[in-house]
Amino acid sequence: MADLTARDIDRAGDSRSAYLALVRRRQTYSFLLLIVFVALMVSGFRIANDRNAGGFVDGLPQILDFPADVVSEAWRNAAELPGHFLAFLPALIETVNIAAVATLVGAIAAIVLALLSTRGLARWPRAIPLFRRIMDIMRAIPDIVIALILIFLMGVGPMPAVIAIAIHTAGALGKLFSEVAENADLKPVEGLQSVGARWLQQMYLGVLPQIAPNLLSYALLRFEINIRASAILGFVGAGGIGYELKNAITWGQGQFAESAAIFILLFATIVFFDQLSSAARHRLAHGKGAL
Amino acid sequence: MLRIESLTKRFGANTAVDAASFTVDAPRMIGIIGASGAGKSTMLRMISRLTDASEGRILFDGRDVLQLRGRAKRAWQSDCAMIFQQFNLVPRLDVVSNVLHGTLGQRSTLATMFNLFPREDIHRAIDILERLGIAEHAAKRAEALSGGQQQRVAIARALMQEPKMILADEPIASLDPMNAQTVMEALRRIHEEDGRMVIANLHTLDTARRYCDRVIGMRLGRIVFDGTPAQLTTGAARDIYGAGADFSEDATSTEIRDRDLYAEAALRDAEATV
Amino acid sequence: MLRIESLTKRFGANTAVDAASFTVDAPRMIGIIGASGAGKSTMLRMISRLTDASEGRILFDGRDVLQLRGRAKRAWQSDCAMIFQQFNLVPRLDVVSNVLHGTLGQRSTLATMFNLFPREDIHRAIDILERLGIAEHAAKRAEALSGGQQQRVAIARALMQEPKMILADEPIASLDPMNAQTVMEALRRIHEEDGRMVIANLHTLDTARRYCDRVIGMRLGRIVFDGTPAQLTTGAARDIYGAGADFSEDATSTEIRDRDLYAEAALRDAEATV
Amino acid sequence: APVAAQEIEEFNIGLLGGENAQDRLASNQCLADYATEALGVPVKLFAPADYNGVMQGLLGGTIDMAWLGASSYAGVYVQDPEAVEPVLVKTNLDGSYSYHSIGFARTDSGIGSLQDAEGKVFGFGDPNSTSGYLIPQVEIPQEIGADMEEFFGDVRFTGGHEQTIVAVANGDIDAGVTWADGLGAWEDGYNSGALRKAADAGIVDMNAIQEIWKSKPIPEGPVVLRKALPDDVKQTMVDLVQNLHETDPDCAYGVAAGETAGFTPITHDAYETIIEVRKAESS
Amino acid sequence: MTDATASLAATDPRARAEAGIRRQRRIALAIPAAILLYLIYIFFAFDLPGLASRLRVDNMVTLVSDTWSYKTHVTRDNRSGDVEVAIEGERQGTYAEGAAPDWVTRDGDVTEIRLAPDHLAVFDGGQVRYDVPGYGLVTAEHDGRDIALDTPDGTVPDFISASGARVDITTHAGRVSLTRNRNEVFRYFAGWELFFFTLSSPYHGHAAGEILFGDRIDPDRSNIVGAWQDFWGNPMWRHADVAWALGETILMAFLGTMGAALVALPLGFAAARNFAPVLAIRFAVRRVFDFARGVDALIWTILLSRAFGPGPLTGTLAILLTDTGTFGKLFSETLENVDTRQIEGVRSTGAKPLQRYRFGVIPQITPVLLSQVLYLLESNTRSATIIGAITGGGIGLLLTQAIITQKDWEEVSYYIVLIVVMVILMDTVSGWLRNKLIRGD
Ligand SMILES: Nc1ncnc2c1ncn2[C@@H]1O[C@H](COP(=O)(O)OP(=O)(O)OP(=O)(O)O)[C@@H](O)[C@H]1O
Ligand SMILES: Nc1ncnc2c1ncn2[C@@H]1O[C@H](COP(=O)(O)OP(=O)(O)OP(=O)(O)O)[C@@H](O)[C@H]1O
Ligand SMILES: [Mg+2]
Ligand SMILES: [Mg+2]
Ligand SMILES: O=P([O-])([O-])[O-]
Repeated sequence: MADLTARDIDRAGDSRSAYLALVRRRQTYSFLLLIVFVALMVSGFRIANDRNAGGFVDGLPQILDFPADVVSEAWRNAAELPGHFLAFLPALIETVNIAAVATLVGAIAAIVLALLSTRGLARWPRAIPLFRRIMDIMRAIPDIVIALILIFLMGVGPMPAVIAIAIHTAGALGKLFSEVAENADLKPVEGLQSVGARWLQQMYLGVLPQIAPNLLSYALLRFEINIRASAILGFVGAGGIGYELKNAITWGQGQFAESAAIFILLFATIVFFDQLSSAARHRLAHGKGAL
Repeated sequence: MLRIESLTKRFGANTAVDAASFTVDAPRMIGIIGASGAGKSTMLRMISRLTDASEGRILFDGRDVLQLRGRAKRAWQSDCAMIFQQFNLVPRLDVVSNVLHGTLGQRSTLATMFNLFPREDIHRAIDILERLGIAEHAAKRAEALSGGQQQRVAIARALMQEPKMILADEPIASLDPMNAQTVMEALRRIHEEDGRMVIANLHTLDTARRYCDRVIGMRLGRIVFDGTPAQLTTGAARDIYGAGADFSEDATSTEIRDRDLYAEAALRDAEATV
Repeated sequence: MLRIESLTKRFGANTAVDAASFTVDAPRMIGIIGASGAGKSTMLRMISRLTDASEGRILFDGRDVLQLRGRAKRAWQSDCAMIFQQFNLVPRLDVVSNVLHGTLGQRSTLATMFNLFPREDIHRAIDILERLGIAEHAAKRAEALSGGQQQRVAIARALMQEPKMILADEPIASLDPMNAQTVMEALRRIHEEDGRMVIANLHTLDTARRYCDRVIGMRLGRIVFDGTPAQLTTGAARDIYGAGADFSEDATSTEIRDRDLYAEAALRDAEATV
Repeated sequence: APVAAQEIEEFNIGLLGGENAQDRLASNQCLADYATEALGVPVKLFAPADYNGVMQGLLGGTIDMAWLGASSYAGVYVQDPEAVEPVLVKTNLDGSYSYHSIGFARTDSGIGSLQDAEGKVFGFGDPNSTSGYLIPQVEIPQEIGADMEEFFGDVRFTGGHEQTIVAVANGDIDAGVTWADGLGAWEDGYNSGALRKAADAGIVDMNAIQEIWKSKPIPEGPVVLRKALPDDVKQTMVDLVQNLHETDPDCAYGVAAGETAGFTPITHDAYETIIEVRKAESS
Repeated sequence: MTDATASLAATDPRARAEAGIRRQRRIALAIPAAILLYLIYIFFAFDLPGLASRLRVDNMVTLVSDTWSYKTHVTRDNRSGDVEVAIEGERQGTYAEGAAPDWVTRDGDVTEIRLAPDHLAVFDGGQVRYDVPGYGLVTAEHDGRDIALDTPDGTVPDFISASGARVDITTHAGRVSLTRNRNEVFRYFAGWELFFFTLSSPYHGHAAGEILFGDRIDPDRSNIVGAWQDFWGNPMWRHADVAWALGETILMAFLGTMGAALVALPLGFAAARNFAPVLAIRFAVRRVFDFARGVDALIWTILLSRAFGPGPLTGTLAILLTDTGTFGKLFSETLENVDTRQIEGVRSTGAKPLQRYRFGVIPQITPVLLSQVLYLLESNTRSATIIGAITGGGIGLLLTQAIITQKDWEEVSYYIVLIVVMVILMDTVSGWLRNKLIRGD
């Protein structure tokens, strides 16, 4: 009995020191990680600050100068704003259309790519890595790169932006869709397979209905992102509201009313679709989301 | 009509079905029994070409089913309907649509995408549902039905295929005894009335005895028993299940009559304890 | 030491606890039983000040616990440890860290923010874990443990608080019988060895009978029984649960011994059928 | 010798668009090196994507020196007259300091004059460009006797001189404007200017495009310094740039983007007209 | 049961089923039909028929061939009569006086340029001769203010573009051009010449093995140091600048994302229903998030450029502002979904509110937050490319400017490769970190 207790104490001592060592090690790691992170942040900030034309501290007091210029001019010409809204509406519609088509086409491509690269569903299981790599690359190339090259190839217009955004969308959504499809229930697919259904029928009838609410939710989120992307691409030459914004803001004083009108339109659009897609996604996630 | 010749399936080092052979000359209702992992499911899945075989031949009316590819393979799948333990319906679609899926093998992809099923198919689907006693649920989503009802929808889908053969992989394993009985009776009736061959994997001896004309017993991938229900003695069952002398057949039972007895006994006992 | 006076809790129109009163003079192990919704959890949560009471008083050593605010309230919470049905541990943190949370009430916020606990606390935590037989899991994440082990970690966290009283809200309801027994025995041992008061909500009569010194029965928010386990007859239980004559106490049982009996009976019966 | 180390901590030079950001930085690096030496503080070069980037820098006081176009100077002046002052201007080989806005179209487009371009797509460069927007925006309507928006099918900004040339050459737009010194031969793209650079780089075949319009002389844009800079810093930089042509012709070639006779002093008065024009365009 | 009810019962399910299928069919047709209609509208709104005619195949050919090839210019300055050979016509690619590649032979005023085994172009004073196989000798020469062109058949074939002032002869082997100022011949080669060393570097033309293990090439420097210096400082490809630009892009993404996460964390609590009971505060904070997100990094960049001028800090702050909005929204949603049991467990020990957050909330939200932060970090690497293009910094500026000026497509493809590698790398690193930090201890 005495022997047993001694061994017990021994074991207790062991687990105590082992745990303390573990804690020490963990604290050291966390501490090091923290140091590294803080060092990265501080030194990174200093580099950015040094390489910038104006410093952070000097710039901070001036941060409102430009917005103030814009707002005051827009305020003085407030009467013109409704006219500007109307004038820029077609460009805004073009921007939204670019985003919508790109999302639509990209999402359809993403569904196909996702199904082709999901284990258990793939038409050609051996080609799964191939389709995955394709999606990776589609995701990795920034849309601005594709857009600029396409502008070179087919001239200025909405199509380069559509294609660029659609390619990126297909890659980004494809990955998400494939994660969703991975969790799909395979029983209906097997059931359909057993009646002699083709692959397309199996997917369309057995998989899509299951995953559609999730896909729709992701696609809506993407649409919202794509509206921004579409505006930005306009800024570098792909038309739409971004082009108008660039010209107005570049001219500076004298066109700040136009700039303000475009800001407001763009902001309102982004917030509108943001709220719309949040609401729709919320509905999809919490039942009632029958397609 | 069906002839299986040394059919083998290996998963890596593991041989799930090991040189199984048997012949069926006329449409019969055949039960396959065996312990879990004996290879029953694998056997059926090879016949319906859901899984590829490693070796052997499956001859149906003289043609080797294992050689079929593409369209011919799908035609075979449509000739040989499969019923699953978990029903494998499309839960979000309504019952009629699920039954109509039985015709997918014969319809063009595009037509099915847009739900263009001929009117006579729809009528036939309803007739089948009627026959199985679930026509009033036709418009409901499959997921809204009870297990027994869902399995009957699956049987309806199978019948919709106008199959030469129905394969059922433990069709009643996830059903309560009440529903199990309905489903087995439906299968038996189809066999008797339509004269279709039915091969069913079964978990329980008594079900096999009661509904089948012939019983095949599998153990560790091999066929170790092949005979009439009458030949299936408790001794034979012990061999199939690889069990010792303590083997109680009722451990596999799901039949209502037996279950009631069992429940009553438990109740009696419980009351005794109070 | 503990005196509850017409304690009441209303959730809107619903009265969860209705003028409950009782007195405990010495550290006892007390079981509270009652049907689901009887108000057991609400009672404990009011004592530990996790939920505010609507009316009434809770006197501990003469001081009204319900009047405590801020620091004093937290000191009380640290004096009166709570154990939950779902353990309520932080699953991603390791076992010792979870146990150390028991000291949070006494430690300065700043020190704990950086996870800096004194070495003697760590030693004590491991001692407690040892006492509960789970010291070897000290470094694992809480989520990696089985339910019974997690509940023992929760008990360890409670002990770490050096509490005057341990409140346990259905500590074994989500455990299997084996684990349930370990946990209940741990609580009993703590009560006996340390002389701490334990109040436990329990789902099952036999557990209450076996481990408690005193049993309080609640029904629809009222205390309808207060006596020794011996006084808790099947008739009394029927009143507590508001059940009819068909009430079988075993329906609530989770104890291993009884279960074995039950299983044996079933087995006997099964063999009789063969 | 370092003159102003105690008064400024760094000196930032902004570079207007016109070629690859890298090329711009590279051809001005020598100036930055001289400036570092002369001022004794770090000198940095910034090459934002468009005119506006440099203008904002000057307005916000984060950029100390830049060589602007006349219109960009006017733009800065209009927004804040106290921000910058012109100090030097580049002179051409013949001593003049003016250049022209050149309207051009593809030879095979059938557009030989502005009148031919009626209903066609017309392209400007950057809205802040003098030759690429401001001057043609004023002079072309006078010449065609109509509003540009009405006369042309569509009027578009391409973003810069290079983009205009490429867009016309590619047929994206039917005609556009860019700048040239107007000296030398059309086939070479004149002696200097955006056309010359494009032709030299092989981007455009000068046989494939033709001139359809030429503006009146436009004053060359000024080199500006931030007004708030200490006087000795300003003087140092003026001297440095003015003498660059003698001290290091290669560097001067890079900074001035071609052959010049050097930089000469200039004052705000030279740009009054342009400023008036810009103000008129703004309202 | 009467006959009537029996037949009704028999026909009714059929009719109902038919109606059901018809309804589904309508839906199944309506969705694709709506999509199709929209696409048709877009087809005309975006003028797709016109697009086909605007598609420039020649540009595509230029792009593709330029990405993997370079040209060497042989130029005769007609005023001075000097002949120069320069890769890509750039100053840094110019062969030193007297030196020339072996396909250019010079003899006094005659320069022979062999474009292909059977293609020979000759500068003979101001005259240019090009013997085009299968066609014959083309001669062009300045004649006063004009250029005199002489072809075998006296006509001007397709591959020659001629006017009084300029002649261009283009064949698959190369291009010859004459203007008043100069005569030029271009020969095309595969590859990215001078990627490692320019002609001015002593290491140009040496194999890797030679540089690593061979004799000292430049007597002043050891081979490895010298080669590195010349490579890193390569004046044509400017590897150091490009590397910095990449670094700047990643820096903007990193600082912006992490800064935003740090700012958004406390604000996220203020916007979460279960942590900020005051509706007014919650509402206000959420609108701030919406605003920061809605304005978008692009516009923030413009608005900030006045105060901070061009450079990476401006881009960083723009990303930081936008992402504060994004993170704020994500974080507050995460916080609203926390498991309250853990918090209650900590609370029951008498823990103070801050301790409750520290032990009841932080451990459970850390993995979710971390994975959100890492996801955005990766996506911001792409955004930083674009923001750099606007604010004047990073690889985005280099890329957009190289594309806009439409020459140097080999540089464009180089940048694209670098960007793609950078994004994939960030993707991999963030995936690795996610696994490490979330699944690890
Ligand atoms: N897809 C597969 N991959 C690997 N092994 C498999 C696979 N499917 C089945 N097996 C193995 O093959 C053997 C036979 O399995 P099978 O499912 O046919 O048995 P079963 O008789 O249907 O059993 P149960 O009653 O459990 O359904 C088992 O050992 C199983 O583990
Ligand atoms: N937060 C709450 N809000 C509203 N009603 C509540 C709340 N908590 C408990 N109740 C109600 O109070 C009554 C008593 O609940 P309590 O949880 O105390 O019962 P219990 O005896 O613990 O039951 P169980 O065995 O199910 O845990 C129930 O009717 C319950 O619905
Ligand atoms: Mg099976
Ligand atoms: Mg409870
Ligand atoms: O202002 P510009 O130099 O573009 O004419």
